Amino acid sequence: MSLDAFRKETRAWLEANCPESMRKPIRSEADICWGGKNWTFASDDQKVWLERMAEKGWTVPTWPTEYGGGGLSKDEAFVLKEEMKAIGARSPLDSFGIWMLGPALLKYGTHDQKAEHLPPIARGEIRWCQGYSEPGAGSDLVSLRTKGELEDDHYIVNGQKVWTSYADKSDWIFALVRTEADAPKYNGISFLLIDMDQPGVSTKPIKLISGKSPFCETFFDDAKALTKNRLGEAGQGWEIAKYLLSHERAGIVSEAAFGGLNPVTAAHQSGEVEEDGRLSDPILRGDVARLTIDGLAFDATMRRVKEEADHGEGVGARASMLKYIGTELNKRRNELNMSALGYDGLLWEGENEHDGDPARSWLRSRANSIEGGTSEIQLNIVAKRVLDLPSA
Amino acid sequence: MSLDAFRKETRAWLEANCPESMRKPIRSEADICWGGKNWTFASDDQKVWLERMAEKGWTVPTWPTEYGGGGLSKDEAFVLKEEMKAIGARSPLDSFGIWMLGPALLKYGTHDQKAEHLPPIARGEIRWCQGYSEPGAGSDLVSLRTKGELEDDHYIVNGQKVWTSYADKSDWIFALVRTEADAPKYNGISFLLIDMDQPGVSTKPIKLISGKSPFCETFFDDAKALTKNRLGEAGQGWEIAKYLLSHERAGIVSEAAFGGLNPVTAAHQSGEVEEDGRLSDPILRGDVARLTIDGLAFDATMRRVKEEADHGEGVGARASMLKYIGTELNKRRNELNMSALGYDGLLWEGENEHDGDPARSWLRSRANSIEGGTSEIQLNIVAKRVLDLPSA
Amino acid sequence: MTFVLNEDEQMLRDSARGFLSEASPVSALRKLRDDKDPVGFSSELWGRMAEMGWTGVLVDEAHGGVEMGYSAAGVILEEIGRTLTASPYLSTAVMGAAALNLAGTDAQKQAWLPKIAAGETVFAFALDERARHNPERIDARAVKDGNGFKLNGAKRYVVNAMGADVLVVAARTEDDKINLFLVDPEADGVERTPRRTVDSHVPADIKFADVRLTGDALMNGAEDSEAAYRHLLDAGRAGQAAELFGTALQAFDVTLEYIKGREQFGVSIATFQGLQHRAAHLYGELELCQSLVRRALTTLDTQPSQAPLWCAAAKAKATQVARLAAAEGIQMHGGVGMTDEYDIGLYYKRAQAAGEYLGDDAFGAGEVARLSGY
Amino acid sequence: MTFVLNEDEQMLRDSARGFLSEASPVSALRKLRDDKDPVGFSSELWGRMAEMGWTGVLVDEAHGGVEMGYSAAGVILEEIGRTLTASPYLSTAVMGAAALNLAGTDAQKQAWLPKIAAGETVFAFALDERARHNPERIDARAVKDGNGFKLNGAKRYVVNAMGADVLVVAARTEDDKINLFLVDPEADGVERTPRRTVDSHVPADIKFADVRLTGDALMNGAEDSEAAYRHLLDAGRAGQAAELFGTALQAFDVTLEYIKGREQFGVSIATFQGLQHRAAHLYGELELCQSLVRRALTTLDTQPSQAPLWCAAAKAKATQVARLAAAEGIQMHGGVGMTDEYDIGLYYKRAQAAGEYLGDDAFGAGEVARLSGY
Repeated sequence: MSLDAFRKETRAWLEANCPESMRKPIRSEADICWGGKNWTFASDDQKVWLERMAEKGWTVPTWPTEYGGGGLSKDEAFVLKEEMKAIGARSPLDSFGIWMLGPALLKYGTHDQKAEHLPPIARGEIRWCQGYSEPGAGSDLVSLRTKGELEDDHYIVNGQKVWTSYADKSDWIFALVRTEADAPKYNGISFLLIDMDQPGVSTKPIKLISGKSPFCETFFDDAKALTKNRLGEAGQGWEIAKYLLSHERAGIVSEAAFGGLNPVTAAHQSGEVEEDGRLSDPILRGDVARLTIDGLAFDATMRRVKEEADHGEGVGARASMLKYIGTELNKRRNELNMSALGYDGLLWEGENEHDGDPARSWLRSRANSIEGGTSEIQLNIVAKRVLDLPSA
Repeated sequence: MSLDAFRKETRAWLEANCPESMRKPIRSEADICWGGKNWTFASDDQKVWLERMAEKGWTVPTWPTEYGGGGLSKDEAFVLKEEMKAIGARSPLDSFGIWMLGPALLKYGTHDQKAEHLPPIARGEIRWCQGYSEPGAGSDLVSLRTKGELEDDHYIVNGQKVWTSYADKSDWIFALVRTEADAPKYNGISFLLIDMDQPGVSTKPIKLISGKSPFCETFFDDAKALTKNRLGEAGQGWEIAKYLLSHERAGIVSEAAFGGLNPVTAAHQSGEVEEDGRLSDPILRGDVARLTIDGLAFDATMRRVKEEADHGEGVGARASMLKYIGTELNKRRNELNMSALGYDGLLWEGENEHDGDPARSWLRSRANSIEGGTSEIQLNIVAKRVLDLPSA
Repeated sequence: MTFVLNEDEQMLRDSARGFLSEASPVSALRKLRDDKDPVGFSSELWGRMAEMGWTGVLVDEAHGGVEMGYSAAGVILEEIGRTLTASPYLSTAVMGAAALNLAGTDAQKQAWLPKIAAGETVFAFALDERARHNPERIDARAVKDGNGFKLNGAKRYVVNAMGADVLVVAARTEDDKINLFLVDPEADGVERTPRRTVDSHVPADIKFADVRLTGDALMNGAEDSEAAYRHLLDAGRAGQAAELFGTALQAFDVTLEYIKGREQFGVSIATFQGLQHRAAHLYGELELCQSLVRRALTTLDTQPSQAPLWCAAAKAKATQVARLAAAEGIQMHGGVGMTDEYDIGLYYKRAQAAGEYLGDDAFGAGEVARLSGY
Repeated sequence: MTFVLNEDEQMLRDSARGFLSEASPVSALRKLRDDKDPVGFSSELWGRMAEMGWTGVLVDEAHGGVEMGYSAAGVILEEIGRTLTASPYLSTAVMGAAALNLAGTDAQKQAWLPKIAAGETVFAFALDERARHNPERIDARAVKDGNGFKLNGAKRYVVNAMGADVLVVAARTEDDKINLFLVDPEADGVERTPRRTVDSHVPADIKFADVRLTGDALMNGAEDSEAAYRHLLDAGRAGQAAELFGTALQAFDVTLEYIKGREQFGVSIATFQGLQHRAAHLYGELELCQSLVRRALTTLDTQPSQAPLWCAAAKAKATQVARLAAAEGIQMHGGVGMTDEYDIGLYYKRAQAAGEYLGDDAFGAGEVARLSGY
């Protein structure tokens, strides 16, 4: 079918099937559908919208139909995206299963593994979380200590993971586990899919400086993981993890770069502008102007990289450059937001639900340059892989 | 004698002996007296002033009298400085012999070496230059290749030095030479005093991006250096050099920190100010204001360190911190001078003698963070010696 | 001495460091926060500070103080900044005493200085009316009303207001000049709205609606009331800068400790040159900050006419350095630096709030330019 | 396409890079400098640029050009920046053509566009009157005088003036509006004073004293002469930014080459993490710069109404990045970077001069704020 025909058809179908309330902009976290066994839908429309889209496989448009996907080509998927955007249709389903485990399963999974795990992700029946980092390990996945001992058809897993987002709400976790005790560091790690619905797995939320957070600690105490749920070969976990990290990076950047409060709006909110709209503090104005320039530059760079990709030029290690710039820029933007808000920005708790949001966003932004590989690690990658500078 | 009595006496003597013209501010390089065999005095007063001060040993007030010094205490020397400042008396003699070789000779020299070399320095009869760096070695004195072979009572020296200031105008050079071929890197270097008035020594000026410079390349081609002119033990050169580098650092900092054009004066010169004196460009104004703050801070820090030293708190490795801050600050000041001067600052050659001075000063300032140990090296020293961070 | 502490000041610093690390470590601030303390500071600690004689450093002996000067006050504030101690020290012992010394009548001094020295009262300053500090934009008005005044206006970010016995209010009189008034927070027409801020302090917004003041509420002991008002702000900036410097120093020390112990890829991250250079640079910034803070404090003591430039510069630099030190601290801590469990985040929050008070680095830079005539 | 070069542009870049590296390597600039060339650029090279067809990229085919647009002009300027080529390309092929396209009468286009396309003329722009670029502060006046005008004024930093056949002068007419005039540099009352600048170029200061102009000297082909004047400045900024980006890129490449080869204490300095992080950061800055430059150029081609913001941003960023890249280059070279023998210093000098022209980073930031309504 031609793209135009596909577009017409898609437009008609969306028009007919996307509930009105699902065409309204996301107002809060609650409006996002994460799915999972314990998911309670925010509304019937949210439920209906998920079911209809899942039926067409359009929760994961490019996945093969046999695994619950839409089997669309890259171009068709782009058209679908455009048409959804056109009517402001919300994403029917978001999850780490879609963003991260899915791609890994498609690349490294066996047919049986795909058949078992992909469809529930596509239908939003199983919610996944990621278990990489460990206390004291940070970005250094090599020194992981969580270990799995092989016992006939399964591994006995013991250890602790940290920074596992939404672990307390998830059904399964994909985790890096050291299974080959005597193998060299990088080759001793396996990528295991672990059912969290068992006594050996427990979670504990982490409180951040910005307040409540989706992050948890996750504990494995003689937890069971069937060998058939090991993705890839034993010891291939490091390779799979690296493949996934790049996906994660992209996510953080787009989150960091776009939307949200900016210092000029902030100054208008706090009344720190003159009649003619000029920022009252001339020196702050200069700082904001330089931020604007870098913001325009970063925005243009994201578009350029995309355009180049469309022309077959891979992003590669430049993703690290984008991650570094985008996150540092977001921190700077939040700092200047706070300066433009002045005393208003310092408010932490007040009468209104959204009191303290700017401060929380400002504090949360500090994590951007740590999560998904610190800025220092990104700079190392750029130096070595892009600039080809020698290692010490 | 009490300090007050000394002050009275000194004031009277200066009043009686400092020629009028020697009380005028230094207008140019030519007004500075460097001395040496080939020195031609800018004026009779310059000659008289040097002779009278040398006679009292006040060209080097704190050196022992037996070596041509004034034998003054630290406090007396300070009084002399104050009294000279009070009448605007110029320094009668400046030289690397006074600033650098002198201190080294006093610390490491034998009586005979002091007796032979210090008095001519004090009287301005012999001009010295420094020979440390070599092409491709930079701050890395360990990989020096200039070598000296022992032959009965002297060394035969072969090799090349670079960045030897005023070598083309100097009579003697104090140089680091590798004399112990088979000793470990740091221990193979000796500190030799070499008479440049011999066929084996030649010099060639270096042209800098800022134009003419006092720097030269100096070549040793079977040059002779008597063993009695080796300062310290064979192989002790590295230790002596380190001792001297700290002196050099102090010099560069004070040069970098004080005096010279500042962006506000520059803006007035180029007419980039409003009627009320405000800088015309509000954003440049902000950059200048932040420079002013750091300038005040650095100035205060130099005074604080001095005050602490007067209270017996050593400067130590913090000299590296001062060198780093002072030189980076001076570069920033020169950059903002250029911005404030705008097109005027770009002038390189014109009718007037001083055309292009701001640009030359701006370009010259780039060397501040390279000479006397690069900023990177200073940061390494601070990290290790002040912050006690471990080496890789 | 301009920069080096004299013996009394050194003893004061040692005892302050010892006392605060024991009486109000960072956990004390956490407790105030978690208990949602209505006032935001501990009166019990305030009393003990008085027992240590800290509250009288800017009060002359005639009024029961020890009159050690701003330099000594800065020593105490630096230690307060190190431990993130929440207290009315700056607003009462420093700004309160300064306001009375600068603009108080003999009667007002008699009434309040001894109480300040004894730690028996808490002052809070109702100055700013806009979101960012701006000492010229004062619309609050005190109009003659019989022998007294009628006060109207709205003030922002009045530090320690919920625990205050006295509010010092900046308002314009009929001649349009800015004057300071002593106001009872319990008086009719005074409405305080507490604001829990990111640093777990509890400043308040305050509305003054037809508040009746007796004639002696006006602080008219100064020849030039506006000059006194500005000098008070200089004193406040120097004091806040000293506290910020302490906060910056401690954030730096804590971070150095952490990276020295932290390993990655099998090696101590403290060996990475990238981190070493940033730490060394930060050390230099702290040295610059210290010099400006000391200079501002001693200038207040010895050449008050020179204070405006140095106090503005010190506040600007301390704001920038404290925020940088804490931000770098979080980054160098990595993930754990983002958790509430570690203290570094609390330093970052405090640096933001204290940095904003009486003007941040941008405001200070503007002042420095203005005072330098450009 | 907004960012990716089309095939023609790619071919153009490859041929430009090949040609310039052979016909005008950095040594060519050194020769002009050491010969104290009175004009500051090589007419012979200018002729060869015309043969390559570069001079007609902004001239339509009707007037003998190839009309490839600003995007293509930027490709050439980037290579000019890489080799520090001194030429009248920006002032003639870009700004000259732009001025005629925007404000020229048919007769003026007829007269000059073909000459520009053929490389038979050199344009120079007499715009600024103050030390820093300021497009509003124009005091030069052209008053009616019979059928013509009488021009008076003093201009600064007129690039390529000593080799120019035509001066385009910005002056106010009786209605106080800024207009552009075509002036013969040899005319009576025109006094050019050459200024050898730090980048070894030879701009001039020019005095216009009662210079008589015929009526057709006025460029009044535009509906709004001031809009045309401002759009011309946007085009100039984008072009200068493209050249600066090339200068920055080459300074960076040369420096990377150098540190990879340089050893200290027995190890390649390129292995030091301190340098690696700065180099990686600089790479990011260059990527940002490239995106803005490309965006500014293609915006001039496709959405001219959006050009002011993007051109101001591109010029500001290119100025900041080129200066940073060259400064870091000198520092990373160490001592030899300070010697005239190495090229990196020439890049630093050019970055300063080209950065100043038509507004530096501070000016550009101010424009961005103004155009963004704050």
